[in-house]
Amino acid sequence: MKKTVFAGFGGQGVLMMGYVFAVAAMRDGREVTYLPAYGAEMRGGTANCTVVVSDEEIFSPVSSSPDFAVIMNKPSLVKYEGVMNGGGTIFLNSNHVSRELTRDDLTSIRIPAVEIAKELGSERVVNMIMLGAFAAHTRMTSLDSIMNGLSEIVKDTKASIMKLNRRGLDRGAEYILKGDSR
Amino acid sequence: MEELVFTRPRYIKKAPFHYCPGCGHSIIHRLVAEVIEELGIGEKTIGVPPAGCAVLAYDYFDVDMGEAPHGRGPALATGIKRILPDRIVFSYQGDGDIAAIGTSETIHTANRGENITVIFVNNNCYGMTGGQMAPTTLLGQNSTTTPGGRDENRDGPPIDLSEMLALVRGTVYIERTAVNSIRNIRNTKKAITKAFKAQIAGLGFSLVEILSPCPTNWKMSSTDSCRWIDESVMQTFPLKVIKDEIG
Amino acid sequence: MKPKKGRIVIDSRLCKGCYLCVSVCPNECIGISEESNEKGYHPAKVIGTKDANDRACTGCTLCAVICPDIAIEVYRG
Amino acid sequence: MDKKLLMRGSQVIGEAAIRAGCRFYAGYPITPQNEIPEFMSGAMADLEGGTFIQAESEIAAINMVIGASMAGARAMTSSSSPGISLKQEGISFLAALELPAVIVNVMRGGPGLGNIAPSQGDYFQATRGGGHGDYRSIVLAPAHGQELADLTRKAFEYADRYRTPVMILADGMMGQMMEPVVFPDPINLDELPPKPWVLDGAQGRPSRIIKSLILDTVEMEEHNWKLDRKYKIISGEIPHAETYMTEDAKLVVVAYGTAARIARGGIKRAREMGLKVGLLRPVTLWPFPDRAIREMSRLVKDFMVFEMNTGQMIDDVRLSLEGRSNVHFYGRPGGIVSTPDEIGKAISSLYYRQHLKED
Repeated sequence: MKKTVFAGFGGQGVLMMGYVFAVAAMRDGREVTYLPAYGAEMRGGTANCTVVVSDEEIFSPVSSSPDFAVIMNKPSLVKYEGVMNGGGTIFLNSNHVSRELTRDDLTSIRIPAVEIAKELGSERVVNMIMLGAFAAHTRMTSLDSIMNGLSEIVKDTKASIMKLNRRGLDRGAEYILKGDSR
Repeated sequence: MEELVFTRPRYIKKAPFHYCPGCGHSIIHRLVAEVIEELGIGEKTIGVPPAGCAVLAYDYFDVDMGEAPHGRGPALATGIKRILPDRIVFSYQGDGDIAAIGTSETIHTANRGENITVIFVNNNCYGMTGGQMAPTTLLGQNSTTTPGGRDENRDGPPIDLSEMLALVRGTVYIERTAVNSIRNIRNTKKAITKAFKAQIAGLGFSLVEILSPCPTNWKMSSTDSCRWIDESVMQTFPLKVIKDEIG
Repeated sequence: MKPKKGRIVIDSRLCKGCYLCVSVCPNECIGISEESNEKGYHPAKVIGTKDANDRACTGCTLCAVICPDIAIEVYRG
Repeated sequence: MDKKLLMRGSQVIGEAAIRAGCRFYAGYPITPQNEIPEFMSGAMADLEGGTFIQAESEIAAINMVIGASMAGARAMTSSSSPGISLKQEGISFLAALELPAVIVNVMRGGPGLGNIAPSQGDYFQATRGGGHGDYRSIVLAPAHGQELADLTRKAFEYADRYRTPVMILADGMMGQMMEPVVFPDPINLDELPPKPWVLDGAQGRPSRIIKSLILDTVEMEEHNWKLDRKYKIISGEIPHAETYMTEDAKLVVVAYGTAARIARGGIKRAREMGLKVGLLRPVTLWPFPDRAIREMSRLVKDFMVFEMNTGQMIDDVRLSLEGRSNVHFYGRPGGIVSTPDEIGKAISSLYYRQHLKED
C-alpha cells in the first residue's frame, strides 16, 4: 500500500494530477482511494489530495505519513515534509521550490517542470510533466494508463491538447529516466 | 316551480364547522369550495391546510388535502406542484403561518413563481393558541401578549406581507379583500376565482389576503367584528388589488 | 314588477347564533329562537312569512352568503 | 451492470438515488455535502420529470420533500449535521404522516457550528428520531464507496416498503472521498408497486387526507401503537451487521461507517501480532443489530466500541449485551481520523489489560 500526496496552489492542476493517477491505477486493477482537501482547508489558495494505491483493501484514505509527495510550491513542502514516512520520496517542482529538504531520511527528486513546459509551449502541462516523472520513478502505473485515465475524465478535449498532455507526460518521464533529477 | 338557489357547495363536506360563532374561516372555506366547483377542478385540486384554527380544514374540503408543519405550506405545496404540474394546488394559511414562522417559505415560493394559489386569512391575531399577537395585529390592538395594546417600539408595526410579496417578481396576482360584508364577500369570491384562474393558466404565484373576523379573540360580537374590520383593520390593511399582471 | 318570492331553511343544528344573517336581511325576516339547540346556541329562525308583506323573504340569499356555517338554504320562485 | 467508476462519495449517493428512481431533490448547501445538490441539479435537468430545487433553507427543503412524497415521487434531501437539526421537524412529520423519503446526513464535527471534518456525533440524533414525538427513522451507515451506492438503493426501497423516512448516515470523509464503484442498473419506475395513498386529485375516488393532527387521545394512542407495530416489523426484518475475523475472536471491535473501515486496519495489524480480534460493523444503526451482538457474547467477553465521538453507539451495544460482556470504548470526537495503527495500539493495549493473551 502506497500513499501519495499531491499538493500546491489552486490552478496548478494538483487535484487533477491525483484524480488522473487514481483512475489510471483503478483501471490497472488496483484498489484506490482519492481524498481531496475540502471546505475551509481549500481556502487561501492551497490545494491538495491524497491517493492511496494498494493490492489489498484500503482502510484509511487519509494522508497520515505518505510514502510519496508531489509538491508544487514551497508552502506545500513545509506542510508535508514533516509528516512523510521515513524513506519516502518527494517530487519537487524545482522552478517553484528551491530549498533543500531538511530531513535526510527522505529522497528528493527535482523536476524543472515549468521550464520543460515552456519548451513544450504551454505552462498548462506542468502537472502532466510532474505526473510523468512521478509515474516513471514509482512505476505505480504506466504513462499509457495515465493517458487512458485522462481521456476518461476529460471527454471532450481537443486532440491537440491531448497530444500536448502526452508530450508532457513523456518529457517528465524522460527527465527521470535520463537521470537528470538527482 | 320553486328552485334551490343557495346550498352547501359540492366540495364542502357535510360536517358541521368547529369554528367559533361568526368566524370568517368557514365563509372563506365555502368561497374556495364554490370557486373549485365553478371552475370544474374538484377532481384535480390538492389543498394544503396550515397549523392554526384552519388546521382542520381537511375535515371540510372534499378534495385531496395534505397537512403541512406550521408555516411550511408553500414549501410543501411546491413539492406537490412540481411533481404534479397539471393539478391545482392551494395552500391555506393564517397570518402567523404566512407572515411570521413561514415568511421565508412564502417569500421564496413566491419568488420562484411557483404556480400555486395561496389563501391568506388575516384575522390580526393568533386564533387557535388563544389570541396572542400576530404579525398583523394592529397598533394599539389588545392581545394576550400585548397587554395595553400593540406598541410599535416594543412589538414593531404590523407587517404588510402582501405588499412585500408584490415586490417579488414571481407573483402575478395579489389582492386584499374581506369577508365582513355581503359586498366584500362577493368581491373575495371574485378574487379567489381570479387567483385560481391564474394558476390554471400557468401564470405563476397568486395570493388573496382576506381580512376575516375573529369575534372570540377580539372579544366582540359578530356584527361588531365586521364593523371593526371596516373601521380599524382597513385603516392599516386597505382593500385593494395589490398586484395584477394577469392582463 | 312583481316582488320576488323566496323561502329560507335554517338548519338549527348547524347554527351557532352569530346572527350575521339577522343583521343583513333587508326585510327583517330572521329572528332569534327562544329554544336552544343541542350545542347550546339559540339558533336563528325565520320570522317572516310569504303572507306578511312587510316581512316577505325575496330569496335574495344575503343571509346565506354571510352565514359562516352554511346553515341556510335558499329557495326562490 | 456498468463498469467501475472512480467517483466522489457525495456524487455516488446522487447517481445511486437517480438510479433508484429518485425524481425529486431539494436541498440547501452545507459543507461537506455540497456535491450532492450540485450533482442533482445537473442530473435532474437531464431527466424527464426530474425536479431539483435549491431551497431557501433546510426547513423548506425537507417540506418540499414532504410535498413531493405526498404526490407520489421518490424524493430525497441531503445535508450535514446543523442542517439536519433544522430538518428534524419535517422528519418527525414524515414519520407521523407515514411518508417515504430519503434523508442523507453527511456528518461533520459538532455541536454547534463545529467543523467540517469527519465525525459521528449525530448517532443519537439519527437513531433516536431526532425530532419530536414517538417515532423512529431507519438509519443506514455505509462504510465505503460501493456501499454508498448499494445502501442508497436500499434506502429508497425501505422508505417505500415501510412508508417511513430513511436516513443515510455518512461523514465528511465518505462524502468527499473517491472510491471505485459499480452502479446497479436503474430501476424501472413503472414496475414499482402503486401507492394507493398519494394525493393526486380525487378523480373517480373519494378525497384523501394525509395528516398527523390527531386530537382524540384514543386515536392518537392507536396511531402511535400502529407506528410502533410497524417499527417492530422493521426491527425484525432489516437489522444487518457485517463481521470480520470474528470466528475465533476474544475481543470484538464494534464500529460503523468510516470508523469501521479504520478499525479493520487496526484489527489486521493486531492479528499480525497474534491477537484474536474481530470486527462487528452495524450496517443498520436503527434498527440496531442487537441480536448479532448478543449472540456473539456467548464466546466473546470483551467488546471495544470505537466511534468518532465521545460514546453514543456504545449505549446500544450495552443494551444489546444486557450486561453479558465487558464493554470498552475508544473514541476521537473532533474530526481527527484515527490511523489503523492507532486503533491497532488501542486494541492491543486493551487486549493485554484484559489478560486475553493468557487464555
